[in-house]
Amino acid sequence: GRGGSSGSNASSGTHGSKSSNQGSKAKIAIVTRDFSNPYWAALRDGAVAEGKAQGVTVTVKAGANETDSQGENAQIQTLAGQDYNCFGVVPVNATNVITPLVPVARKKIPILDLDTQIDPEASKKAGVSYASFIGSDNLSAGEQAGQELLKAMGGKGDVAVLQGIAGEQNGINRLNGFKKVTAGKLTIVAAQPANYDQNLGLTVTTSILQAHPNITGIFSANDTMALGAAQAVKNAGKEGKIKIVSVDGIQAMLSSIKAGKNTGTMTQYPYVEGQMAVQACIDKVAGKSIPSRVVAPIAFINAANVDKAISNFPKPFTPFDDPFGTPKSSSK
Amino acid sequence: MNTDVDLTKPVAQDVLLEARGLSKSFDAVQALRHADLVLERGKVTALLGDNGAGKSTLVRCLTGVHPPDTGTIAINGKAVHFATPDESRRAGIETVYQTLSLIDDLPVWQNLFLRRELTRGAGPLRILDKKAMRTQAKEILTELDVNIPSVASTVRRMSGGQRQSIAIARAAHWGKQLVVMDEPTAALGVRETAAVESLVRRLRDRGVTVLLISHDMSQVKRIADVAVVLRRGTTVARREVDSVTPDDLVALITGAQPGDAGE
Amino acid sequence: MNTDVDLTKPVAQDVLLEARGLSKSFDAVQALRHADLVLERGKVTALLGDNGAGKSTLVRCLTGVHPPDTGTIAINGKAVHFATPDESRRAGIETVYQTLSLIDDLPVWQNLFLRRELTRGAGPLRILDKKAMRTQAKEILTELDVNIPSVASTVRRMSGGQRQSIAIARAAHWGKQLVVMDEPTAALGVRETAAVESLVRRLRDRGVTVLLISHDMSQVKRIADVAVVLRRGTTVARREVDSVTPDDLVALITGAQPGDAGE
Amino acid sequence: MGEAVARYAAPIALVALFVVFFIATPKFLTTSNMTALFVSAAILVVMSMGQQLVITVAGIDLSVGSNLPWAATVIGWTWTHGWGTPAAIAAGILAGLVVGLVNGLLVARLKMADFIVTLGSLSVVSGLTLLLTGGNQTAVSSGFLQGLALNGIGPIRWFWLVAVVVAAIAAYLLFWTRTGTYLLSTGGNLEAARDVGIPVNRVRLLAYAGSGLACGIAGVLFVSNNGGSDPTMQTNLLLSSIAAVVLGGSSLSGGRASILGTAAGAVLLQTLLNGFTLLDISQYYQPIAVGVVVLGAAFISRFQR
Amino acid sequence: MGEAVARYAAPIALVALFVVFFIATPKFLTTSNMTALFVSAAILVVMSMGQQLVITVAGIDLSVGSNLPWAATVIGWTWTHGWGTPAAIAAGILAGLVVGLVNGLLVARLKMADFIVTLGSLSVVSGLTLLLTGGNQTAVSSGFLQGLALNGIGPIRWFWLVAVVVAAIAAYLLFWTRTGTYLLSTGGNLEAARDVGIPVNRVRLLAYAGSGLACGIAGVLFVSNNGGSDPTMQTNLLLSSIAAVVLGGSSLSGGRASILGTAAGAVLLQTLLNGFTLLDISQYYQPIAVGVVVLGAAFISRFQR
Ligand SMILES: Nc1ncnc2c1ncn2[C@@H]1O[C@H](COP(=O)(O)OP(=O)(O)OP(=O)(O)O)[C@@H](O)[C@H]1O
Ligand SMILES: Nc1ncnc2c1ncn2[C@@H]1O[C@H](COP(=O)(O)OP(=O)(O)OP(=O)(O)O)[C@@H](O)[C@H]1O
Ligand SMILES: [Mg+2]
Ligand SMILES: [Mg+2]
Repeated sequence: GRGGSSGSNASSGTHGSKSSNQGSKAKIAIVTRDFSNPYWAALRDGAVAEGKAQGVTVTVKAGANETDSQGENAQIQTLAGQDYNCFGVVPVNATNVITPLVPVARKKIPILDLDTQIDPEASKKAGVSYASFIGSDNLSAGEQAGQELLKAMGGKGDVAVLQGIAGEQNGINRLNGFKKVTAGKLTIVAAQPANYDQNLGLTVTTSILQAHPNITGIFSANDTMALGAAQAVKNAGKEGKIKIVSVDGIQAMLSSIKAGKNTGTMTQYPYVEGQMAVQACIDKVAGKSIPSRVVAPIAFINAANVDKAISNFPKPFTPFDDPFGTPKSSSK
Repeated sequence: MNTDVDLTKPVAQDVLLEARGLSKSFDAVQALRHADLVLERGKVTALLGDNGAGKSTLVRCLTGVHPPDTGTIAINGKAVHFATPDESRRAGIETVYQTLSLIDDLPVWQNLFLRRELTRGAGPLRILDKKAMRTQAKEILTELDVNIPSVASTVRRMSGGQRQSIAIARAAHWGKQLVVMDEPTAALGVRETAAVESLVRRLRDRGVTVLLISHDMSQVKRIADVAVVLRRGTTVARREVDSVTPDDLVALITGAQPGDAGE
Repeated sequence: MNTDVDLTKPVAQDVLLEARGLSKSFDAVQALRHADLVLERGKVTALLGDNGAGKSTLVRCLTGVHPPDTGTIAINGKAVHFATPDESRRAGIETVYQTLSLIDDLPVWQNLFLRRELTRGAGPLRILDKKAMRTQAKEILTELDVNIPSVASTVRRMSGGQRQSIAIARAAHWGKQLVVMDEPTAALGVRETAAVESLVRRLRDRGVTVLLISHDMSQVKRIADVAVVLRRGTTVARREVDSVTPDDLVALITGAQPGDAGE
Repeated sequence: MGEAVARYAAPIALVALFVVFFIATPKFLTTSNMTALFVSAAILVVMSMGQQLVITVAGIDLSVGSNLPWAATVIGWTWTHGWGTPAAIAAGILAGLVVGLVNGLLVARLKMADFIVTLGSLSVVSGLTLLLTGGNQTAVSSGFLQGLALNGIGPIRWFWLVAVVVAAIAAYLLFWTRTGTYLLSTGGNLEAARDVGIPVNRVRLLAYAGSGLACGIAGVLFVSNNGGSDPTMQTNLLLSSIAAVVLGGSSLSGGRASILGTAAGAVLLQTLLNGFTLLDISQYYQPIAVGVVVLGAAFISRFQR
Repeated sequence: MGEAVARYAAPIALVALFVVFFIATPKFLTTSNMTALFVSAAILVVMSMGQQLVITVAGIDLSVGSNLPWAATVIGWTWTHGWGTPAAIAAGILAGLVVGLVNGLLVARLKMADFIVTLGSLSVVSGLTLLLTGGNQTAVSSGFLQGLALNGIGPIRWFWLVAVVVAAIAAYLLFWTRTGTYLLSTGGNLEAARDVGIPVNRVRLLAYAGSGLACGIAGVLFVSNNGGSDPTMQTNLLLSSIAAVVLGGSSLSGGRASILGTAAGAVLLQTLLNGFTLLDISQYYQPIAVGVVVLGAAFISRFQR
C-alpha cells in the first residue's frame, strides 16, 4: 500500500519518498490530443507535476493537433510496446484509441479514460475496459455556462454561438448542454464554426456582428475562440454590451476576464485531471480499487472570483471532492 | 487571289495525302491562310518557307496536334479528322516535330519505343520487355550511325544533335505510310546529316512517303522529288525539284519570284 | 598523344582568348579531353565537330556555365576564372547558347534587354524604362530583318526560327569584345541565315571577335577566317579557312584526315 | 476575349461573388460590413504577396503557416518583456524576415527542394514559437497596435493601407524594376536566366526573404487585430495564401505573377467566409460552398496559357 | 557516387535515423517497437503511393486530406446501416475512388489547375463527410477490421502486407507496364507525350483515380485502426503524404518516381514520431527535431538532377 495517503487530505510533500519505497512502482503513460491547445498542456503539466511529487515516472505524449487521431494512435502503439504499467488516454473521438489499446488491455495493464468518454460498447466488443473515467461532464458544463450567460443577459436576448471543429465531440456536447437550458429563453441567431482558432473566432465574430448587431450574448465552445470573439466585440466598440461565456478556463482567459473583455468561463481544471490520472494509476498499480467514474470539478469563473482563480491557477480555488486525496493544502 | 491554278487539282494520279484550304489562327496571329498540300505516294516532298511562314503549323494540323480552323484533309482519297496525334499515328503517320518530343528523364531506348512498347506475357500481367527494347534500340541507332554514349542513359543532357538523331530514328523506324520531318537535320553534324539523308532515301525505297521541312536548298536538291513553298501561311508554289535551281527556290520563298497563286 | 604541335603555342600575335588543356566530365561521359582553343582578335573562328564532340561544352566552359575540371583560360593574356555566366558577360563576352536562353513568358523586348535593362530615375526608385526598351527593341530586330508579329508578344509560341533570331539579335547587340554563337542559324530560313551571316561580318568589321559553331561547311567557308576542329573532346586541327576546302574540313571532322595532334 | 476572362478570373469571380451576396442579403454591401471584410482580409493579402514572390520564382513557401505565429509571438514576447511597441514591432518583422532568409539560403545556396525546406522550417519554427513562450498566448495591449486595427485616416483604415502599400510595393518590384524581371526570369526558366547572367541564387533568396518579411508585417497586423499572439500553427492561412496566388492566375511552375489577381484571390477567400457567416450557412454546408466557389474560379481561369 | 547518394537519400536517411535511435535507446530496435512502428506507418505508406502517382504526372493531390476521412466515414455509415463488413469496405474504397475520378476529370478534361481543383475538392469532400453523418463519428466494431489492425500471418502483420502490396502494385504499374511509361512521360513533358500519341488526359485521370483508390484503401486501414470514422480533415496526413514523395526523390514538377524512396520517406516520417516518443523528447523540441531531420534528408538529396 501507499501508506496513509489514500482518501485522506495528506499533504503532498511526503508522497514521493513514501511511494518510492513500495514494491510495485507505477510507470505511467498518458496520451492526449495535442499541446498547442493550452487545455491539454495544462493536463500534461498537472500529470507531470504530480508524477514528480509522487516520485513516479510519467510520460505525456500527444498528436500533432486537435483532430490527429492517427498521430495519437501511433503514440499509443509506440508506448504500448514499452514497459508502462498504467495508461491514461484522452481520445480524439469516441473510438479512435480502442484498437491500439487492445494489446495494452490484453497485457492486463490498467487504462484510464480521460476527459472524453470512449465508446463503451465498442470497447467491450474489443475487449478493452477502463479502470476509471476521469473527466469533466461537457454536457453539464454547457448547461451551466448557458445558465450563467442567461443570468448575465438578464434572461433574454439574441445570442451567437461559436462552434468548434465540425464533428469534434466535446464541442458538440457543450453546445447541446447550452441549447438545452437556453431553449425558449435565448434566441440563437447565428451558429458558425471557428475551429477552436482564435483568429478565426475574431473574423467570424466580426462578420456575425455585421449580420446581427443586436446580439447581447455569445457562447463559445472553447476559450480560444472566445478570446477572438472578445477582441471582435472590442473592435466593434461593444465591450461590455455583449456578454461572452465559454468553456475551458485557460490562463489567457482568466486574464481576459480580469480585464473585463470576457464575461466568464466554465473552467474544467485539466490540470487536476492530469493530477488525478497519476494518482489513480498509482493506486491501481498498488492494487487498490479506484472509483469507476470520477467527474473532475468544474466551476464558473467571472469577474467576481477571477482573482482567486488566478492566484490558485492551475488548481481549483474551491474545495472539491477528490477520491484520490489530492493535496488541497497546496492550494491554500 | 486567283484560285484557278493547278494547286487545287490533284497533281498526280497516286496521291497519298491531300490537304485543301487549311487555315489556322492563334489569337491575333493567322499562321495558315487556305494552305494546300498534296503528297504523292512514295515521293519525298520538301516543304519550304521563311521562318514563321507556317510550315510547322501546317504539319501540326496534318497530324492532329491542332485541329485546323477550316479546310479538309484526305488520305488515300478518304477524308480524315485527326483529333489527336495518336489517331494520325495509327493511320501510319510518324512525325519528327521541331520540338523533337523526347521525354528528358526517360532513357534513350524508352524514348525510341514510346507508345510502341514491346511487352511480354498476357492480359493485365503483361510487362515491358525491357531487354528486347534495349537490344532493338541499339540496332536502330547503329543503323543510323548515331554517336550516343549508351541507350540506357537519359536524354536530358544529350547534345542537340544527339537528341535530334534519336527523334529521327524513332520516326523512321515506325513510319509505315508517311514520315513527316520538321527540320530534321537542323542540329546535325556533317556525318549525321549524311546519314539522315541516306535514311530518307531508304525510306523512299521502302515505298514510304516523306514530308520534309528544310531550310537547306542543297539538301532539298539532293533528296527531295517535289518542293512546296509556303509564304505567310499560303501555298504559293509547287515544283518538281529536278526542274528548278536552288536559287529559284530561294526566290520563291522570299517572294522575289511571285509563285503560282499570286499574292 | 603527341602534344608537341603548334596547337599549344600562340598562333598569332594578337590573341584575345586562349584556352589550354580544358577537360570536363559529366559522370561517366568525358565531354572534353585537354581541348585547346585560341581566338585571334577581330577574326571569326569556326568551331567544328561531330554531334557530341564537345563543342557546346567547350563554349559553356569558356563562358562560366560549367567550371572546367582542368585547364586554363586567358583573356588578353590574363588568366580568368569565370564562376558564372554573368562574370563572362561583364568581361564583354556575349553568348548565344544552343538552348537560346529565352524566357518564354516575357515579351520579346524584355528578352532582348535581359540583364541589360534600361532604367529611369535614380536610386531605389529607379524604374524600368519600358518605352525606351520597346522602341530600341524594334530597331534592333529591324536591323536583323526578323519576321516577328510584335515586340510586345511573349516568345512562348514563336517559331523555332523566330526564337533563334531573337537570341542572336540580343547577343550581337550587346557583344563588345567577343560574341559566341552555338549553331546560330540551325533553325533559320534562307533569308534569316543570310541576315545573320551579314551580321557576323558587320561584327567583325566593328572589331568584335566571333566564335561560331556550325555544321554548315559552306557557311564556314563564307564567313569564318579560322576553323578549329574538335573530335571526341580534343582539338585535332586548326586551319586558315582560305587554305582548305569544305571537303578537307569534313575529313578532319570525321577523322578521315588525322589532324595535327594525332589520335 | 477568352484569354482576358482567364487572365482576370479572380477579379471576375470576386465581382460575381459580390453580386451574389448583395442579392442574397442586404447586410453584405454595407459600409460597416465592407470595412470589416477588408480589415480581416488585410492579413491574408499581405501574406499572399510574399507567397506570390516565392511562387513567381517557381518555389513554394509552406513555412508561412508557422512564420506568422512566430513573428506575432516574438512581438508578444518582446512587448511583455518591456521592449516597447516600436522595438517589439521591429523585432517581429525581423523575426519573420530571418525565417525567410534561412529558407532562401537553404533553397538557393544549398539547392534543396523548396517544398521540403519550407516544410522543415514550418516544423522547426513552430517548435521555436512554442519554446519562446512555453506554448502560451501573450496579450499585447499596446494602444498604438490597437489603434492600427481600429482607426485610419478618415474612412480609410490603417489595415487597408498596409495591405495596399504591401501590394503596391510587390507590384512595383515585380513589374517596374530590374529585380522584378529577374524574379520572373528565374521562375520562368532557371537555366536560361543563369545563362544570361542573372544571379539566380540571390534572386531566389530575395523571394524567400520577401515572403518572410511579409509574414513579419502580417504578424504585426495579427497582434494588432488579436490583441496578442497565439502560438498555434495556421495551416488554413498557409493553404489560403497559396490558393490566393494560384486563383490569381500564377502557376506553381513559376514565371508569371499577377498582383491584382493575387489580391483579388485573397479577398475572394475572405469574402466567402464573411458572406457565409452573414447568411448563417450551416457548418456542414460551408465547406461545400467554399469548395464550389474555388472550383468555379478555377473553371474561369482554365483557358489560360 | 554523389548521384547514387542523392537517389537513395530517403533510404539512407532512414537507415541513419535507425542507427541513431538504436544507439540512443535500447527500446527502439525491439520486435514489439518495430511492429508498432510499421503498423502505424502503413496508412501513410498507402496514401503516399497514391500521391506518388499524381506527382509523377506533375500534379498534386490535396484532397487526400479529406478523402481519407470521407472513405472512412462511408465505411462507418454503411456499416452502421447494416451493410455488413465486406460491403462496407467495398463502399469505402469506391467512395475514395470516386473522389479521385472527379479530381481527374476536372484536371484532365476541363484543364483546371491541379492545386486549385484538389484544394476545392478537399473542401467539398470534407463538407460531404460532415453531411453524411451529421458531423458525428461512427463506431465500427467489426471483428474482421479489428483483426486487420491487430493480427497477421505469423509475425507479419496484415497492415504491413497491405502497405507492401500497394507499393508493389504501384512499382509494377510505374516501371513494368506501358501505363507506367505513359505516366512518367506525361509528367516529364506533357506536350511531347501528347505529340507522340500518349492519351495524356486518360493518363492524368488514371493518376488521380489511383490516388483516390489509395485513399479508399487507407480509409479501410484507418477505420480498422481507429475503430470507426472521424469526419475531421487530416491536414497533417495531407502534408506528410506529399513530403514522403518529395523526400523520396520525386520532384513536384513530375516525370520521375521512386517507390522505394517514397516508402522510405513515409516510414522516415513515422520513425521520427516513434523515436522521439521513446526518447521522451520534450514536445516543444519535437517539432524542431522533426524539421531538422526533414531538412537533413533534403540536404542529402540536393545533388540530384
Ligand atoms: N501555338 C501557337 N500559339 C500562338 N502562335 C503560334 C503558335 N504556333 C505558331 N504560332 C505562330 O504562327 C506563325 C507560324 O509559326 P510556325 O511555327 O508554323 O512557323 P514555321 O514556318 O515552322 O517557322 P520556322 O521555320 O521558324 O520553324 C508564327 O508567327 C508563330 O509565332
Ligand atoms: N550537363 C551535362 N550532363 C551530362 N552530360 C553532358 C552534359 N552536357 C553535355 N554532355 C555530354 O557531353 C558530350 C558532349 O556534348 P556537347 O553538347 O558539348 O556536344 P556538341 O559538340 O555541342 O554536339 P552538338 O553538335 O550535337 O550540339 C555529349 O555526349 C553529351 O551527352
Ligand atoms: Mg517550324
Ligand atoms: Mg552543341
